[in-house]
Amino acid sequence: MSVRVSEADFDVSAEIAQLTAGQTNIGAVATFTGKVRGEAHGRPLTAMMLEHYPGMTEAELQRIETEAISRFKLTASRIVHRVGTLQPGDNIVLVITCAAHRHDAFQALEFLMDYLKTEAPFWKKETSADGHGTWVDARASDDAALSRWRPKNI
Amino acid sequence: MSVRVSEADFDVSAEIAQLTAGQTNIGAVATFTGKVRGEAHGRPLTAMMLEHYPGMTEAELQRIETEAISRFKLTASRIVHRVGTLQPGDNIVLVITCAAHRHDAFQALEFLMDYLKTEAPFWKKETSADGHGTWVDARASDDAALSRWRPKNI
Amino acid sequence: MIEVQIEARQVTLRYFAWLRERTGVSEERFALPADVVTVRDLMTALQQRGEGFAAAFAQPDAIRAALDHVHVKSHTAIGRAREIGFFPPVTGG
Amino acid sequence: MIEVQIEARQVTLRYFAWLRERTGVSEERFALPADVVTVRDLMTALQQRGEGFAAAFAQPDAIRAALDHVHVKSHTAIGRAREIGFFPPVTGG
Repeated sequence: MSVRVSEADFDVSAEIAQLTAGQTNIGAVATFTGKVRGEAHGRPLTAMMLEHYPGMTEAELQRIETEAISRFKLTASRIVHRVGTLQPGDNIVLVITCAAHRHDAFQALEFLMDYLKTEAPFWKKETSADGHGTWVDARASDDAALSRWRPKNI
Repeated sequence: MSVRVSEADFDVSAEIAQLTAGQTNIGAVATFTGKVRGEAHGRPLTAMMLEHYPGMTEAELQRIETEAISRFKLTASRIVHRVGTLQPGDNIVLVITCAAHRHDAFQALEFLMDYLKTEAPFWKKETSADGHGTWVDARASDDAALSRWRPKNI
Repeated sequence: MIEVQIEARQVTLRYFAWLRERTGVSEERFALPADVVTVRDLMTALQQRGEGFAAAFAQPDAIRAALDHVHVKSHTAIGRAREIGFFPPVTGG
Repeated sequence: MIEVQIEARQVTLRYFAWLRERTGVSEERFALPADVVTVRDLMTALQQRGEGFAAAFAQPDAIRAALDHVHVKSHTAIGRAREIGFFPPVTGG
């Protein structure tokens, strides 16, 4: 179980290999890679800057990962999130979940992404072709996605 | 969009790179890797043999992938399934889904795995430490997983 | 002349996993008997082909079939299919 | 003596994304006014620190806060927290 904030890119195969090396109780490995798209709200995007809250970011990611481990039968997991200036096509985030069975791996993967999107302190600023920078607005759909993991209202 | 049946192993990063090269409309890449576990039903497992139905396998995988593309907003997808003799820890299957947004990638990934598990003509034979070979039984839980993608009974 | 052609129609049969092991056959050409209409009829006919086939087809409900690479139910008519595959429920992935 | 200590308590304030840009500050030491109890009280006090801070904190409902790296609601009492972070709703992942 580990989290990492980094300017450097990641390699999905290498990260999986680290998590699964020598393990023979892992039957399911699920990954999610988030990438910078080439347009935002119909405008071409030339760069994306990712800012975070050093100290709090690592604490939040650890907390989210610990919560996932308590809810799902995970053998291993990893969160890697990049910061700094990225280009369209670049990787932003990697989440990996390893479990004996696929259902736990899938559920934990979606849980981790839903929490990461709404609670980990990262902020994106998009630069369009004319050099104009815009802070990305939070999406209501991300808050909605999170609500499914919470106890139902009585 | 592609499917492949192969005795050779696969590399997750290389397969993702092929699917995403030059694309800037992909914001989400989800993968599932199925692996051979070191025990089955409480007994240590020394090898797993995977048999398939050449011709029908490729046709079924194509059909399943086409169905996923019709249901979800996918930019690209890939299914790779190994056959032959595998050891604990070896990769069995890889499914990759690429989409603009993560929800489509996750839904399509689970859909593809649920259909692959119940409709693609592969059969596993497990060899235990004493050399005894056992054909794996189909799991009722896999049939149950499939039912969620079907229209509800009226 | 037409009846003779129907009686003699040759199909390819393929067997997988424990069906292949029990029959001792992976693939064969087979002359469809005239009274065989459905996949289930064919399973019943194959049961009569000796010990291996009797063991393989002893529990027809545990067997799945495909006509020309498409999954079918056992009550499906074989029709003009050229290849019939028999196998246990699938266990890949 | 105790009252003097409360009035003078120094905390670290941190600002992110457009809050950092509008205030022109990423991190500072700040003496908590004695009448500031909750995070929202602090936002109101910070609004009075000139044009940049007024613009940054003009819509307090659009701002999130953390006490010592833990997300809190704006009605939360600051208590003994040593670091208060202000930022927009997060947009990572």
